[in-house]
Amino acid sequence: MASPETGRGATGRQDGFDRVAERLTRRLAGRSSRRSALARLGAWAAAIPAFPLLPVWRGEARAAAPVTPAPSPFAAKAQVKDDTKCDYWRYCAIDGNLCTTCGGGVHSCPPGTRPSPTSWIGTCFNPQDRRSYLIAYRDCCGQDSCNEENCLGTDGDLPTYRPQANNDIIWCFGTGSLLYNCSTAVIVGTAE
Amino acid sequence: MASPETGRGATGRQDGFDRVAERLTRRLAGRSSRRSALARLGAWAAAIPAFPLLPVWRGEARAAAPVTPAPSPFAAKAQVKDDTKCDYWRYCAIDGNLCTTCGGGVHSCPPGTRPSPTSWIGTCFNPQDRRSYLIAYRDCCGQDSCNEENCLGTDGDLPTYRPQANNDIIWCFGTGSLLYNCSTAVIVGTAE
Amino acid sequence: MAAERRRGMIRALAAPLTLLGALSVLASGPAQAADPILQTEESDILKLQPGGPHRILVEDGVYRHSKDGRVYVVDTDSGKLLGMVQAAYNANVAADPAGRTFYVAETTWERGNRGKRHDMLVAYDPLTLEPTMDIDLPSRALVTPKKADLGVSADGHYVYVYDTSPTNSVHVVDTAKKAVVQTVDVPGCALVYPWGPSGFSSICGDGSLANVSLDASGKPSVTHSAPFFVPDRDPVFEHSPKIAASGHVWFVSFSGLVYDAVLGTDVRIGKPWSLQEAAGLKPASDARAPFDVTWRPGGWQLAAVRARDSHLFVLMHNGTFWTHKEPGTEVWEVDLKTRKLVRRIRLAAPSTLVGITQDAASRVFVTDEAGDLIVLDGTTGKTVRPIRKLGESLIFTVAPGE
Amino acid sequence: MAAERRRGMIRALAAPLTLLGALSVLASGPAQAADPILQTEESDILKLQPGGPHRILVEDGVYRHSKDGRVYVVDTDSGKLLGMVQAAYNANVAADPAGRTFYVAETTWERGNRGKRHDMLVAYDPLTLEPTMDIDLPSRALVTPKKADLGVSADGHYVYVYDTSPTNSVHVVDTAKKAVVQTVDVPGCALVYPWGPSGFSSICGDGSLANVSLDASGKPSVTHSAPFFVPDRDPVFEHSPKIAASGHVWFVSFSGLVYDAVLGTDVRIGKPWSLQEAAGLKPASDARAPFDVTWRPGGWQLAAVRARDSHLFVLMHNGTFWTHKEPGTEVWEVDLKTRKLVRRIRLAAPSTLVGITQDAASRVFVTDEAGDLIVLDGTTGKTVRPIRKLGESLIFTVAPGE
Repeated sequence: MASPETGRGATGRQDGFDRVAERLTRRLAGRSSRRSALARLGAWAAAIPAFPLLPVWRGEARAAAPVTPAPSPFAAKAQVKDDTKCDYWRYCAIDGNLCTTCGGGVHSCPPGTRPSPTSWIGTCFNPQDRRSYLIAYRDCCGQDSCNEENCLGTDGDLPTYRPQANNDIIWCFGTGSLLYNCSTAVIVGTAE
Repeated sequence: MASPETGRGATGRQDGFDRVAERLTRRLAGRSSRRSALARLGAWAAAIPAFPLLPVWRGEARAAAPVTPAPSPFAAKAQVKDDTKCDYWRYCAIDGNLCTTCGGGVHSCPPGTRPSPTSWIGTCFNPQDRRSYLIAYRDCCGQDSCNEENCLGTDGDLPTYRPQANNDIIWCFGTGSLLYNCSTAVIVGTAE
Repeated sequence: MAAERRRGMIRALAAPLTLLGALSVLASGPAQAADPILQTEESDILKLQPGGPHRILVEDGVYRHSKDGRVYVVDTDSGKLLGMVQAAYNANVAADPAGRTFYVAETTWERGNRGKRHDMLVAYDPLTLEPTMDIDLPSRALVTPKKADLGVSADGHYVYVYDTSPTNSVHVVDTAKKAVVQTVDVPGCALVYPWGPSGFSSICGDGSLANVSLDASGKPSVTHSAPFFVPDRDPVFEHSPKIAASGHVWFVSFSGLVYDAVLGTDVRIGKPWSLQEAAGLKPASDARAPFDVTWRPGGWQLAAVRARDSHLFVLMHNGTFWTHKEPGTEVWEVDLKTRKLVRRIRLAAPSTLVGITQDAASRVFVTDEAGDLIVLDGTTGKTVRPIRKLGESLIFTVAPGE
Repeated sequence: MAAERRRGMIRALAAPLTLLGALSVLASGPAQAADPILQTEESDILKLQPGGPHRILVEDGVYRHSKDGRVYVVDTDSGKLLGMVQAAYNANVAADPAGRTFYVAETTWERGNRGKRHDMLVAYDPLTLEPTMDIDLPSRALVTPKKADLGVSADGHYVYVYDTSPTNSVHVVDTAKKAVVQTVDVPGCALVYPWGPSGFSSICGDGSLANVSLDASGKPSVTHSAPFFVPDRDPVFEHSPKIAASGHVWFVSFSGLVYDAVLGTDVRIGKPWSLQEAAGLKPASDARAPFDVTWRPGGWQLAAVRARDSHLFVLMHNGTFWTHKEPGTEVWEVDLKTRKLVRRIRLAAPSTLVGITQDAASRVFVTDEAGDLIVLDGTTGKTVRPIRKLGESLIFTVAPGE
């Protein structure tokens, strides 16, 4: 039996992600009136906020004011101008069709589909303000795969035993049929 | 109102086809014990024999002994050696996946599928013995489209208001689900 | 596009800031005290604004995976996909003439390839793409989709669904009652060409038409025309173009003859004339001389009519008889009144489909093997824009008011 | 292949003459009086003969149209498709270890994209490809298919179906009773790695294993290992290769560490060693230094083990950390006992999949973006045959006795 490393929470970007995810979870537990509904989706699904909980206000953002180097290979090449392309900064951990090419928007579902109340979370670096943000990849569900621009970002993508960071799961729980149409990339907070 | 030509049965290959189809229908009407079942498939479906009714025996064939020129553009280019290719002589009016490439044979369905008891009928010219044969294109049904070798032959293909000669119809009536997997090309008689 | 509230838990932003907008604030200097930067966002669902004449429906049969057929809503001006709805297994789509809704007839089995079969007629709100009706039909014809397998009456009250199982018939759906109110047997005949508020014709195997008229209670009466063509020799295309409002159909035969028909209880059919003659060529041979190579019509949705100037757009290719499904290498624009060729439009790639919009700045649509939709100028024939890889098997288009 | 009588109305020919056989009689001179020429034929359904070690199952997820996923039965010696069965919507396939049947777990909605959901487990006769069991499951995990979402016990008695809705659990199907006999909750853990006749392990989010043992009545008891890896820093691949019979799994981490594990109630996990070191390179960095470019494992079914000589075949590519889904440009063959590289096999095109057969003349399988399945010689690494366009999204292979 190997002696496992147990350094969670010590260093590194992923650990930073974990801390924020835990914070989100606590807030959800404390605030949400939808707990009972989410509880039905299972323990790990409940770890993901169903809608934004962390408005980032100017004051708070300025207080942090970090200017950091790009933390990942994806971030080092990302652009901020065209959200219909795979290298758009928010898509660092996306897997699937961009809703921006399917009749939706970067945080909007195409007509005739529904956003999943649950999602996986990525941590993406914006090369323009040089901050990292928590991005919820909310799938739009109820129609078949739209098959326009298809992207696979794997920054911080973990296996399904860490579902909140996995982009293979059909994130359509609670939307009626779980047919996958496209994915949005919604800013839900900063990752600092 | 145009004065229609009413020359059915007069000349030409299609008229020959029609005569044979009518003969088949009469035989079916006179012989088949499956009439009531077929009647449920509608008047035109009943015009198609559910299984071979016209064994071609050597004596009968030799009696006709025609040596004719290829009657159609397809026939003029057809080959007799490889039944996994679109230009194989029997495929003059086929539309779809060749069962010979899907785990079946030229008159055999792949395992897990079922042959349709009904079919559309083409008249194909065999360039080796220079005879024309009636070919029943029996679809194999119950699995999704196999998508190996896909062919479209349109010799004698008529619109759906002449269903017995139409290759667009899903010929899977009476097979359980009508999901189309592939098409066979079964010799059911001579066209002389 | 306007965001719309659909679910209690999803609130649309009252004035959503775009990311680039927010970033430009950031880039232009120190942010103002009250400005949020990269504001967190909420998920919403887009609702379409009413579309112009160039917003069309495109049926993708997805031949290799036809369970997953779909109908795309496309803005052919911007080239953007606006949304899609399911169109499962040799489905069909038809629009209400006034554009208030569109209908998809589709088929599933409960366990995919087994279990109970469902034949369905679904009505969609064209702005939300949400179903407003979702009913089961007794059955429907399963055939590679052709427009004339599904029709809508001129006033939008009836939807006609062609069926072949067990017998040839047409199910009449009352869209107000959201129910099948009548099934009309059309023995020996096929397809649905609607005329007026309560009539349709079907083509019969002997080259005649059956004309069905529904009375106020939906009860049908049928008349038959005399045969006007010889199906074995020179059949007319199922995708012959029509103007639903007037019941005017131009039946195009495999050889290239045009039969000008005004449908009704007492159908009027003109003497046929040759597309090739309209272009200064000899009329083409029919099945009696199949080897003759000349320009011939062919494809799937092979012809479209622009009502305002009675121009026919028809896909043509060079070939023998029995090449009626071969894609067109040219679109011929023909004046149906003068019966003269207006223009031959050479296509960059062969197309099985030609569609058209009815407006003054009309657009012509063609496709190719890659699943592109190519938008041409309806006046000049020049390419306006290609919409690359819109789908896989683009079968036909439905334009407003066609 | 033998023809088999399936339906009363379809009679197999007792001694079917092939067309070419009949034609050669015709061509060789006047036919004999009793010989039929181009005999009329009857339709039949082929039944497979029992297959050899090179007959495999290939799951095609058809990512663009995943309702229409399917499992192909392929003879990799002839390169022929022998048949296919439906595998709808992120389906999974697993074989009985003795080859008596194979199982497909799949999902449909009654109206395609709406209506009642069905999660199903279907057992197929591997020779007729007809279902021998077709039951509804309470639910199943919907995720791009991974082998470890479905497992079969070593004796074939139990099938384990991983589920995530509403909670993480495993449904235990008794294949004799054709019913779900138990649902085992595995909170915080995922996937199914079977061991023995009645046990399986799942990987937990903290880097430990949950080990589930079923007693004679199907009642579960669970043990937990200590965490042995740090998921945020260097997670192990879900498609880590295993030998079902022995419960032996080689967990491969994103960075390229191998954890040799023998599953059971008291799981034994070896000290990790580096694939890169086995090849004479430095060990690769983990998430703490993501920019380091080196050879790394990646893909989907990215590794396979040949039990008879304990050789690992693993897809490798040159890249940074967080490229764990990038297709491999090479297959590295590594001896798991000596922990030394045996061979680097350069691929003609990058592959997301590597599979292997267990026989003496073993075959290695890779794929490419076109949906080809490429058959390599398991001894030399040379290409034996490409099977062009077998499908579209070849996800994984299932070989006899793996």
